[in-house]
Amino acid sequence: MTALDWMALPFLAASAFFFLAGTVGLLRFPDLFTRLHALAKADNLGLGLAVVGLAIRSGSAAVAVKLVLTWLLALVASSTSCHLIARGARREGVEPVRGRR
Amino acid sequence: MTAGLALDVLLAVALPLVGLAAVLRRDLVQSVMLLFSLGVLLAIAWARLGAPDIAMVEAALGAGVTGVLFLSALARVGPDDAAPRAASVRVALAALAAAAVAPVALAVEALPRAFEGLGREVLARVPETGATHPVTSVLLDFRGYDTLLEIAVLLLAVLGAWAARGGAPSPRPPAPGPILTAAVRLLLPLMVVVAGVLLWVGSSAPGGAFQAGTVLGTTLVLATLSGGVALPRVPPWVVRSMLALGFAVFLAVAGATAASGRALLRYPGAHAAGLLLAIEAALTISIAVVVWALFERDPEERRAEGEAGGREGEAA
Amino acid sequence: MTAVLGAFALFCAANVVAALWRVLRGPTAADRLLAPQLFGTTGIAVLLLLAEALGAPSLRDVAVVLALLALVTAAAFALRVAGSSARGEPEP
Amino acid sequence: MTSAHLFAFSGVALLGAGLLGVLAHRHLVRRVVGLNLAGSGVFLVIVALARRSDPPDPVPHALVLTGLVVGLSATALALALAVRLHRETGAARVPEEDGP
Repeated sequence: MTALDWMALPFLAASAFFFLAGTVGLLRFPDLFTRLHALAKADNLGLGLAVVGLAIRSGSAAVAVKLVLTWLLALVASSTSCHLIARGARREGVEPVRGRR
Repeated sequence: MTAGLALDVLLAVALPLVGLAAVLRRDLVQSVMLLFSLGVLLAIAWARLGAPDIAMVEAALGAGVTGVLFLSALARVGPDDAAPRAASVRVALAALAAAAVAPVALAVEALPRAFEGLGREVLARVPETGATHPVTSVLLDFRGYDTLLEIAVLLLAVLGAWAARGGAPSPRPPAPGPILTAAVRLLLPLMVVVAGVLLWVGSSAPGGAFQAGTVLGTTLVLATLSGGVALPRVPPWVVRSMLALGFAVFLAVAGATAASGRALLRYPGAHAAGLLLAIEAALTISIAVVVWALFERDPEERRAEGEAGGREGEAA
Repeated sequence: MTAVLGAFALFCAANVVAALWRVLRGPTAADRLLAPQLFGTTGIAVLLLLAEALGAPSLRDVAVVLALLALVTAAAFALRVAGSSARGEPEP
Repeated sequence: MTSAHLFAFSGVALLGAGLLGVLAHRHLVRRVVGLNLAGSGVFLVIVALARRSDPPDPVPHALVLTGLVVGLSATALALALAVRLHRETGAARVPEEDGP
């Protein structure tokens, strides 16, 4: 374990936490729209933190730039996908839950 | 590396279970989603198996276009309303499937745990080809005739799909909406750049015509789905020429090498790298248009209908 | 550190497999598409971690491809499946 | 058990699941799903067995690379035929199977 590894570790651990949170949200939240919310936010944050951790560890600017670009692409794609899924679901007549269940 | 082995076990167990679920679920949309999930898992499995070339194509097809093809077909065909078969019949069919694959499992079991294969021979002779990446050498040189015929198969499949779709009423897709349009406008040039990079590095690293072609083809499918955003309009004959380009260039090189007294597709050493790149570039364009054409209708027919919104094209 | 990266990759892959439950549960077709979307994001993380752990930089290219093309299934779902059944398109 | 053999057996099981799909369903799209799975299973067996050497044997990789694209074209053609059959007969099932 080098110094860079130790610096990367907290980011990787935090990313694992957010991935877990996203999965729990996907499995436990009451309706489609809240589940989308869990995915689009928690998971992309998890990916971002993983990218930061790996970029630190790589110690190479070129690799770091590539990793960050990958994350930005994933952000654009996944936010658009989530929008499309929500829109498609509304057209199908899926309604969000209201109030407590 | 125990975590790696645990990951292998997880994937190896999950893959057939996901496949079984895709087969057994009643709802077809669900089956297709499971198939798509399987594509992502397979991409990780290819990565674990040291096959990044295959992982790239899987990421574009298995986790992309395949699902699109199924969803498009489902929108036209409708759900499976057949009554489920009797439990005894299902058990018998499962036993039949198990009996059919049991000999394969036994054959795999009988194979030695370590086997050199052709890896050493390939690596020894890679310098004779125009590429330094072994998979590219195998694909375009050692087994070039095989690849040549496979491109012909792709063309035949496109002709078949176009013929089967002939005379179908055009679906009127709903408007893609501003967000998808904007995202596609943003991503499209990047995808073309990525495909170009994959093509360029293909001679020395994982990448090449099949990877670049499938990425570009998926890009065309995405652009067509979003109502033809950022796609140039080109006449049908251009589309057809691009479909045939890869096969034509490959065949011409094969003919030229045969005519110059060499073995079929044995490239002259001095020009090997250039010839390979030319073939790969032509193949990339053709594979991209093939992937798009497998999903779309014959553009000639669209034009004959005088359809106002008919757009087709190629961004490369 | 390779072992640690491998463990993180394993953890992310376990998340992917757990999310399959949502594909089976539904209840709506859109719900079933959610898990594959999660697969996209988490799958990218797995590939990036593996690229580092296995010392295989080309896996980063695979991750880029996955990131770029994850959109296509959602687009097909939203524009073909959801759209067609909502408008009650008659079977030809 | 090596990872290579683990994935090879996984591929065999996937092949079995795909065959079951082809055998068990009348709906043509479901059969194409089964064919697709069976194809993936076969590819997995081939590439897993190539992993038995280090570095992996590139020849099977090249085979599967083309195989994936050809598999996509087969899937597309089969689906186009199923849709056409549905258009002609109103059902995406093989007609003979609907006999008495």
